[in-house]
Amino acid sequence: MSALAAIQIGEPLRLVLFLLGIMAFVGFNAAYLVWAERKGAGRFQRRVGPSEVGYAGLLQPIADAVKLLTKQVLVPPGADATLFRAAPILVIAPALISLAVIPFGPALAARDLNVGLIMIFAFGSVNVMALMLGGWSSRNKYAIISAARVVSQNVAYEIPMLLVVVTMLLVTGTMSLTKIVEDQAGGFWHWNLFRLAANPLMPLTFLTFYICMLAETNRAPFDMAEAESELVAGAYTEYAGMGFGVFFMGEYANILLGCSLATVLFLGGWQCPFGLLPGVFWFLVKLYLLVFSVIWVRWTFPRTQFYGLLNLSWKILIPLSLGTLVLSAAMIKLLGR
Amino acid sequence: MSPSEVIAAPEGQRETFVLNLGPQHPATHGVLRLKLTMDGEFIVRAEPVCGYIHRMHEKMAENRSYAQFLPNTSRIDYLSAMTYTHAFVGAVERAAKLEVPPRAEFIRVITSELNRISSHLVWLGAYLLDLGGFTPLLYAFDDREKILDLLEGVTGARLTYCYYRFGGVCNDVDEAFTRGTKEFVAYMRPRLDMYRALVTDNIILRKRLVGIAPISAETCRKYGATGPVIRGSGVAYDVRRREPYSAYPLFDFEVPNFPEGDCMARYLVRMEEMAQSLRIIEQAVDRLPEGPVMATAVPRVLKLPAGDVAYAVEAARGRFMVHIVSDNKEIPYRVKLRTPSLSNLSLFEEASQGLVLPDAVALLGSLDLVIPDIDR
Amino acid sequence: MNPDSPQAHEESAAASAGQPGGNGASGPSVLVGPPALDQHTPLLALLEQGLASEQGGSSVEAPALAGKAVDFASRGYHVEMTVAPERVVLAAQLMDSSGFALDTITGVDWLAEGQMELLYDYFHPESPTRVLVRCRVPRAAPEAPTISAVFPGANWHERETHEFLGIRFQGHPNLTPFLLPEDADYHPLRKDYAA
Amino acid sequence: MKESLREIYTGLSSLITGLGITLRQFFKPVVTVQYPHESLKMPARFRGHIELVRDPATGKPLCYACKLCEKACPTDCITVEGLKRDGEKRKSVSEYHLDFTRCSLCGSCVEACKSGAIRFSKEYNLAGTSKEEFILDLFRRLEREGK
Repeated sequence: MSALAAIQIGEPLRLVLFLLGIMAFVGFNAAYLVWAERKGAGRFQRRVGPSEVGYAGLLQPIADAVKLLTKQVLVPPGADATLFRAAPILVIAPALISLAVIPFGPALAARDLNVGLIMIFAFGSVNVMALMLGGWSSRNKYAIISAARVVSQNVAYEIPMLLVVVTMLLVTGTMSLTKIVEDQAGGFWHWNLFRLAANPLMPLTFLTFYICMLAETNRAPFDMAEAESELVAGAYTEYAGMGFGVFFMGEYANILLGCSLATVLFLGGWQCPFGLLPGVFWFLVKLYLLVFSVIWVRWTFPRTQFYGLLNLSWKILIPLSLGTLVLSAAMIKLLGR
Repeated sequence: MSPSEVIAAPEGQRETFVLNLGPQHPATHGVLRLKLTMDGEFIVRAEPVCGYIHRMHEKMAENRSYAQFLPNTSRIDYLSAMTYTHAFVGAVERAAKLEVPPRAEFIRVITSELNRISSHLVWLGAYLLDLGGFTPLLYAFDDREKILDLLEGVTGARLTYCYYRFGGVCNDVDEAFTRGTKEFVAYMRPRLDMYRALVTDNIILRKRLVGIAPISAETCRKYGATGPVIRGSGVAYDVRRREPYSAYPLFDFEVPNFPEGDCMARYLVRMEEMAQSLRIIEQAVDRLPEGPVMATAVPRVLKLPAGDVAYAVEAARGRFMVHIVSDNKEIPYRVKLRTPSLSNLSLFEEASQGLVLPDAVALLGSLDLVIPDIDR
Repeated sequence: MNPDSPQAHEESAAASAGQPGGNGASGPSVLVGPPALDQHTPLLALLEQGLASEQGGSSVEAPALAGKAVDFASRGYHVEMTVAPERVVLAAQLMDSSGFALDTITGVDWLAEGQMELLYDYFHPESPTRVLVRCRVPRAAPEAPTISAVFPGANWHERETHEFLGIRFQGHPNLTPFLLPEDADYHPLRKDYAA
Repeated sequence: MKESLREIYTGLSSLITGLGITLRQFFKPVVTVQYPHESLKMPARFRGHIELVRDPATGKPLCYACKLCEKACPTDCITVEGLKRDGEKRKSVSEYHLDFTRCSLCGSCVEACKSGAIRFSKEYNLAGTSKEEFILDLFRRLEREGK
C-alpha cells in the first residue's frame, strides 16, 4: 500500500485514472454480477446455470453484451425519443459518480469529499427520476404503471434510509467516508455494526439500511418496478438492445453502490477483521458477501404486495429509524462519543 | 382509495383505461385474455376473453368412434390427463355396463392420484412464479419429475397418457412401479414439510395471500365453481365422495376445506390435497389385488344404448363431467365435456372487482386455470 | 352384482369394487338420502308440485312436466325432468332455491325430428343428488329463455350453446360468440353443418 | 401493539428459515441432466413413433399390408400399400408412410395390428426443418436399418 501512495502523480491525471478505474470496475462487475447471479440462482435451484459459453459459462456475459450491442434500439412510435434515450444513461450515471467517493482501499478513493455521504444520496434520487422517465416515455401501459410504482416505492424507502444515514452521522461524526472507515480500525469489534455504546439498536439499523438498499435498487422482494409476472418487464418493456443493457448495468451498479456503502458505513470498509493488514482485499470480500446475500434473498422470497411494501416502510421502518436516531442522539449526549 | 371506493365512485368521475392482460402474458399461463378496465391500478371491471386455443373437441367426438376419441380426452386438460380419460372411459363403461376388474380399478386410482399430485406441483410452481418467487418452481418440478418417470415406466408417456381402455387398463403394472410408488410416497412427505417451511409460513407470501379476493360459498355455487375453489370457500364438495366412482369408497381420506375463501384458503386446500393423495396411493398400493387388468367381454365394436349417460370425476381442478348422448351407433351422437376451469374462471369477473393488479394475478393463480380446459 | 345394494360395497374390500356409480355416499344430504331408486319421490313431488302450482297461473297450456327417477348406476343422474321451454327459468329457480348448482347446458341437434334439445345438468354441493332437466325447442326457430339471472354461471354456457347450435336465449345480456371468432355466423355443432 | 410485534418476530423467523432452506439446497449436488453431453435411457415401454418389425427368420418385415392399423388410427396418419410378389402366399408391404405431424402416439395402431408387425420406437430427438420431414417412410427406414 505504501508503495502505491508514494507515487506522486499530478492531481488531474490521478483523478482521471481513478475514474477510469471505477468505470472499468463497474463495467466488469455489471457483466460478471449477471453471471454470478445466474450461476447463484442455478445453484440455489439445484441446476447448473450457464455452462456452455466458455468454461463454466465465463464468456456468457461477453456473449450477452455483444448480442445487446448488435440489437437495434427501437424507439416505440409516438414515444418521446429524447427522454426514451436519456433514461438508461440517467440510471447508470449517478451510480458511477457516487462510486467515485467510495474508499476502496486506504488511499483508493477517487476523490475523498468531506461531504461524500450527502453527495451519494443527492445523486441517488436521480435514479428514481430516470426510471420514471424510462417508464413514462415508452408509451406502454405496463411501463406507466411500473413508473408510478417506482416513484412511490423509492420515495417511501428514501426516508428511512436517510434517517439511518443521519444516525450514522451522529455516531461517526463525519461525512467523509474515508474518515468513517479510518475510525473503525482495529478488530471487527471496532466496526460501527458493533458500536452498541453509541446506538444499542445498531444491528436493527443495519437491517433497516439493508432493506432500504434492496428497495432502492428495486431488487428481490421489492421488485415491483420490474415485476415480470404482472408488468411483463415493467419500465424496461419497450427497451431492446443497448437500452436494456444499460438499464441492466445500472441496476447492478446500484447494487454495487448500495453494498459498498453498507460495507463502509457498518462493516469497516477496508479494515481487516483482526486488525492485521487492512486493504482492498477485505473491502472486496465484504462487498461480495453482501452482493451474494442480495442474490440469495432474491432467489428465496416471493414479491411483496404493493401495499405491504409501502406499509412496511411507513409503518415499521420509518418509526424504527426515527427511534434509533433519537436513541443514539440521547446515548451520545449522555456517554459522549 | 380503498377497493370499495373505486367501485362506488360514480361512472363519470373515473378516468379509466383498458389494459389487456394476455393473450400473450406470463400471468395467464396460456392464451387467456383479460380485458381489464382499470382506474389507476384498481380493476373496475375484468372481462375474460376466451377461445384462443379452441379446438372443438366436441365436434371431433361426433365423427370418431369411442375408442378413437380416447387420445383426445387426455388433451383437454393435459395436466390431469389420467382423470379426464377416467371420466370418458367411466361413462362408456357405465352405459355399456362393462365390469372392470378390481386390479384395474386400483391401478386407475393410483395413477389418477399420482396425476393429481403432479398437477398440483405444476400449480404450486406456477403460482409461486406469479407471486415472484422463482425457486420453489424448480423444487416442485424436481419432485414432479419423479412422478413422470414412474408413469412413463408403466404407460410409456409422460403427459398425455393413453393408458385406460374400456373395461380396464392397457398393460399391467410391474413390481418396479409399486416399489417406485412406495419410495415416492416416503420421499414426498418430508418435501411437503419443506414447502410448508419455505413457502406456506413465509410472511411475504402470507401477506400476499391472506384475505385477498375472498369468494363466498354462495358465489361458488351460483357459478358452478368446484374443486379447490369451492373447497377453499368452506364447502367440502368432492366428486370422489359425492358421486363415488371407481375404487374410491374403499379408501379413507379427508376432503380438506377451509372456510375463509381467500387465496390462502385455496392454496392450503391444494397443499393438503397432495398429502391426502399420498395417503390414498399408500393404501391403494398396499391393497393392490391380483388378477386381470382388462375385462374379458369387451365387444370389438362398442355400441352404447340410446339415451344419455353422465359420469363425473374429481380432476385436479374440480368436477369434470362427460355427458354422452348416444343413438345406438358406434359413433356418439353428442359428447358434452363439462370442464372445471370454465366455471372456476366465470366467477373471476365478480371476484376481481376493485382488486389491485398484483392481487388479481394472485386470484387468477389461485383458481389454477388450464386454458385449453376452458376453450376445449 | 346388484347395483342397488350399497352395503355389498363396503365390506367387500377385495371383491369387485369396480361398480362405477356405487352409492356409498357419506355427505350430509340436505335434500335426499342416499340416492337409492325409490328415494327420489320427495324431490320429484317437490318439483312437480312447485312447477304445477306455477302452471295454474300461466296462460299458456304447456304440457305438464314429466319427471321420473332414473337408475344412477346406468345413467349417472338420479332425477330427469322434461320441461316446456317457458318452464326452464322456473325449474332453474326451483333448483337454485333447493341449493343446486348448474353443472352445464348441453345443446343437442335432433336433425331427424326437426327439434333441438337443451339438457340442463344440476349437481348439489352438499347432497349426492344429480338432476337433468330436458327441454325441446323447434329446430326452425330455436328459442329459450335465459337462466343467467338465476345462475350467473349459465351466462357462458348459453353463449357457447348459442354459437355452436344457434339456439337464441331471450334476455341474455351479451349473446356474442364465446369461443368462436367475434364475427362467426356459422354453427359448427349442427348436424347439417358442412365443414 | 403486542400483536404486531409478535407478527414481526414470526415474520422475521420465517424469512430466516426460508433462507436456511435455500442455502442448504445451494450446497446440494445438481439434479439436472446436462442434455447434449449426457442423456437418459428411455424406459422399455417408451412410446416413440412406430416402426416396422423385421421377421427374425426371413429378415423381411412382418407386415402384410392388412391395413387394420390404417383403419384404427383416429387421425388417419398411416397409409400402407402392399403388393403380392410372386412366389409368396400373402401380400407384403411395399409402402408404409406415417404422418407424424398428426400422430398422437395413442397406440391404437400397435394394438390393432394382428401380427405384431409394428411397435413403438425409442426415437425422441426428432428435430427437423420442414413439415415434410415428418412424413416418415417407415419401409425405407427399415431397409436403411437393414444395410
